Amino acid sequence: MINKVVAGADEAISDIKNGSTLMLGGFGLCGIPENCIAALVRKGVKELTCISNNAGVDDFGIGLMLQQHQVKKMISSYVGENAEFERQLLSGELEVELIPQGTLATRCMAAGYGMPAIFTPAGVGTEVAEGKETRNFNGKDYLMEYAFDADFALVKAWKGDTAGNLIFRSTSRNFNPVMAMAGKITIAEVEELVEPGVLDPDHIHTPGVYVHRIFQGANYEKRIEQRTVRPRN
Amino acid sequence: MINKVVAGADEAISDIKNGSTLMLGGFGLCGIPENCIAALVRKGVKELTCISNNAGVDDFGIGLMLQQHQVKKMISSYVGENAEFERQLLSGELEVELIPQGTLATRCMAAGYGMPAIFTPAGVGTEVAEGKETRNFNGKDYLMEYAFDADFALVKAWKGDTAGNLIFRSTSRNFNPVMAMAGKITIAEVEELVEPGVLDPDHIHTPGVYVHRIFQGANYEKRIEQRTVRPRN
Amino acid sequence: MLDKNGIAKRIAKEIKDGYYVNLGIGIPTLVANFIPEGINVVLQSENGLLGMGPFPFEGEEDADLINAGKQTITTLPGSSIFDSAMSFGMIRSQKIDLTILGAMEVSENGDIANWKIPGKMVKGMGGAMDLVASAKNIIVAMQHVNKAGESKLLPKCSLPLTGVSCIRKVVTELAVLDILPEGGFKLVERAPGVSVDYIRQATAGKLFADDNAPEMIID
Amino acid sequence: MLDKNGIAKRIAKEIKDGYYVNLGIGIPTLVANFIPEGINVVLQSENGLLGMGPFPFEGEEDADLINAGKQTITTLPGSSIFDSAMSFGMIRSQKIDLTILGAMEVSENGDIANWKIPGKMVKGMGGAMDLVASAKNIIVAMQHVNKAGESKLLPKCSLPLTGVSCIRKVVTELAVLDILPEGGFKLVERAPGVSVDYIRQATAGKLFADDNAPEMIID
Repeated sequence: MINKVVAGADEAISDIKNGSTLMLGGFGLCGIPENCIAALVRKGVKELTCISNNAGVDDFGIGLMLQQHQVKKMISSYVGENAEFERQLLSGELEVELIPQGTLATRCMAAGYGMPAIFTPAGVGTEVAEGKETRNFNGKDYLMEYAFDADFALVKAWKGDTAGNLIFRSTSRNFNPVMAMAGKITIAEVEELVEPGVLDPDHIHTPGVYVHRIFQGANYEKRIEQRTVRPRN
Repeated sequence: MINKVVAGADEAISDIKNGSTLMLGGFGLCGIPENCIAALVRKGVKELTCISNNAGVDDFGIGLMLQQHQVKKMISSYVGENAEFERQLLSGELEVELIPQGTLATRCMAAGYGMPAIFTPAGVGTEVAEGKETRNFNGKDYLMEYAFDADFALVKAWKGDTAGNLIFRSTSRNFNPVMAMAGKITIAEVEELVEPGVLDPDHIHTPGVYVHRIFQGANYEKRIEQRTVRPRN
Repeated sequence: MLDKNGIAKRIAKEIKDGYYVNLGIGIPTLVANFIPEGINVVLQSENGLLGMGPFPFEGEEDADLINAGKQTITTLPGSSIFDSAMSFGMIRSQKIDLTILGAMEVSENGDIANWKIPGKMVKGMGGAMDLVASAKNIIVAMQHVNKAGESKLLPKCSLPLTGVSCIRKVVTELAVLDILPEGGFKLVERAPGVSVDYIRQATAGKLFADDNAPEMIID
Repeated sequence: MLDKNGIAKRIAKEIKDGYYVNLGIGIPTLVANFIPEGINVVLQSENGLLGMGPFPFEGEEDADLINAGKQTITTLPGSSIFDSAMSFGMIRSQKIDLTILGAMEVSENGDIANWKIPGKMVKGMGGAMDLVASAKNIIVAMQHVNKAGESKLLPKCSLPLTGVSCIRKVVTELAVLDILPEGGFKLVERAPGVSVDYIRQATAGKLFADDNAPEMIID
């Protein structure tokens, strides 16, 4: 097997430059690449374009990068819950492109599957359709949407092996596998890094061929955005 | 959970009619829906269009349906190893549409993902491209290929639960998950049928929403086409 | 006049045995509490889960297990997990039988606006545009009038659209209304104690209302 | 002049540490036997496996574990299994570093024909059209001349094409040849004991051959 292991987050992201386009996995704060984000904040790269379903909260996730004014543009489906984000957006400091969540996921998949464009009905007849090609198939209109072109994908998995194979846990899977397939360089941080052969080949969600660098992350905070519980009887 | 269990193969395929379009999972003889094929032979439905990567061998797999002259048209990527197939093809009894294997898989996926068409470079400049729309993206030509439209998908899984969730074993996965997503009615036969909760949600390859009927198959022969071995030392 | 729970209760009656259902944020989430006993329904959460269970017991929250509203939840026996591309794949290929979501405005031809108010901070459409463009059966849960007393059931939406000609049923605090294929709201049921005239005055879009429209039966 | 194993051996020298490689049926399959020690290579089988291992020991064959040639095989520590759509997805998105496959004809502009002979029973293209249309680095393993003694390295393919302008290197029993971007075969190495003149006569397409082209070193 081919060994994809790097020492840690700082090494993994060392060639991310000002102006790079990044994909960041996660839904809300669930399954986000915490260690990579911390390393990006340490490195201080700026002018980043971030493709991520959400933009974190003020003091966690991509919000940490926003605080340091590292993000030039966000491509997301939902960006609430973030006062600093709103301030930068209203001041014109930050550019935001809002796209439907399924379109976001499918444009990632398209990149990973070598498909230059896909068709989706999402957004037909709305301002999302402006400037896009609309095409009718079997009586229904679809928008043509292009595959993303990202320099780096930063994903977070539960377990991974040194060959880059990844397994995600529960709904922290979300955008991570499709972004892992889509990055020109894919960096995976995992809670537990194991030797090849430990993971069952049938259980692997992301084959190692898609992963260029892998490391075991540390100090996962895994913050919960909406703690909802029910009483015991 | 919603219970998808039917008594067996005969009940599962009872509404497949003369002239239906079927998808059949499997690669070669690996991962084919043996019980459903046997039931189709018993039922004697004819004029079938079969979308399947291969056409079985003379006395197994889809070959059994060919012997009974049940197949009007095969849509496949490779149809070797079948003398009766060749006879029917040359006599004009059987129609064959050969398409690239990746195109076959992706047209299934497109149906399952609600995408009416996809773009692939496979076949550009060849006779496969005849009559198809060619489109250039970023300097490279692609063919537009349409999602399949199949009345039924017949797939074989290793384990399944009564809610229709499926897990495949090793390379018998192949076309099964993408066809399971693509059928208007999807019928799954499994080696082991279990209660909901037995399968780990993270291990499920095909979520039950895609599966309309499930049953535990019997007497799996799992024939090997090319038995290749190495000596012990 | 119904409260939010009343609207959710009435919508729950539209859910049939064997349905896969996607519930939006707000009133639609409450619908889960009123699904009739003995009916087998699977809830999809578009962040990648089929078979959404109730909130966890206190102390059993799992940060890796949330719904599309980012709430901690649980799985059920028979649940499955998948990635976001497959999740919207099954939405687009109409494997989800019923979608229930909120709206700011609905028009008499079935257009919906629920994601953007010009001049206000826009948070995004999330998965709403995908859901309304693909679902075969969509019910909108909404207030009939806004806080200023203006109808939200209009001849034409004034806000930026989420989807076009996609809504077929609306349940409000006042009424259940079908949207007719040829256009127009058809009064199906009145909320308890609400008159047809009251509904007529609260509906700006074209309304087809029989004076004998029945009162809804909720419990 | 090389035998099949010789061709496979020579091709194996093109494989670099860290490569993901797809091997076609026939001579390409033999390449796996000659991958240099100490080089980490992962073999992809397009039916859905990364990390193809050797044939199983007798009695350990698993009907559920085959390669694209339908042969029983094994996995290795670090293998992964996936469906056919993902398999061709990774091929199309050029995650496979090197594809080695056979051919009936190759033209001087890099066209390849390897799936159909008009008038004969056509078995199908399998995954070949996907592979040649997508791979960034393709080596063809083939005989230089057919049984009738006619060159298979042509100005233009006579058989139906598998792919257009996609082949960059050909290894035959006689030679290693690059296909130049501007068209034409460039002789890179001669097989042991084979003269440049012999190669010239066996090559119908445009050949650029230095009389001092080196002999290949295989072992």
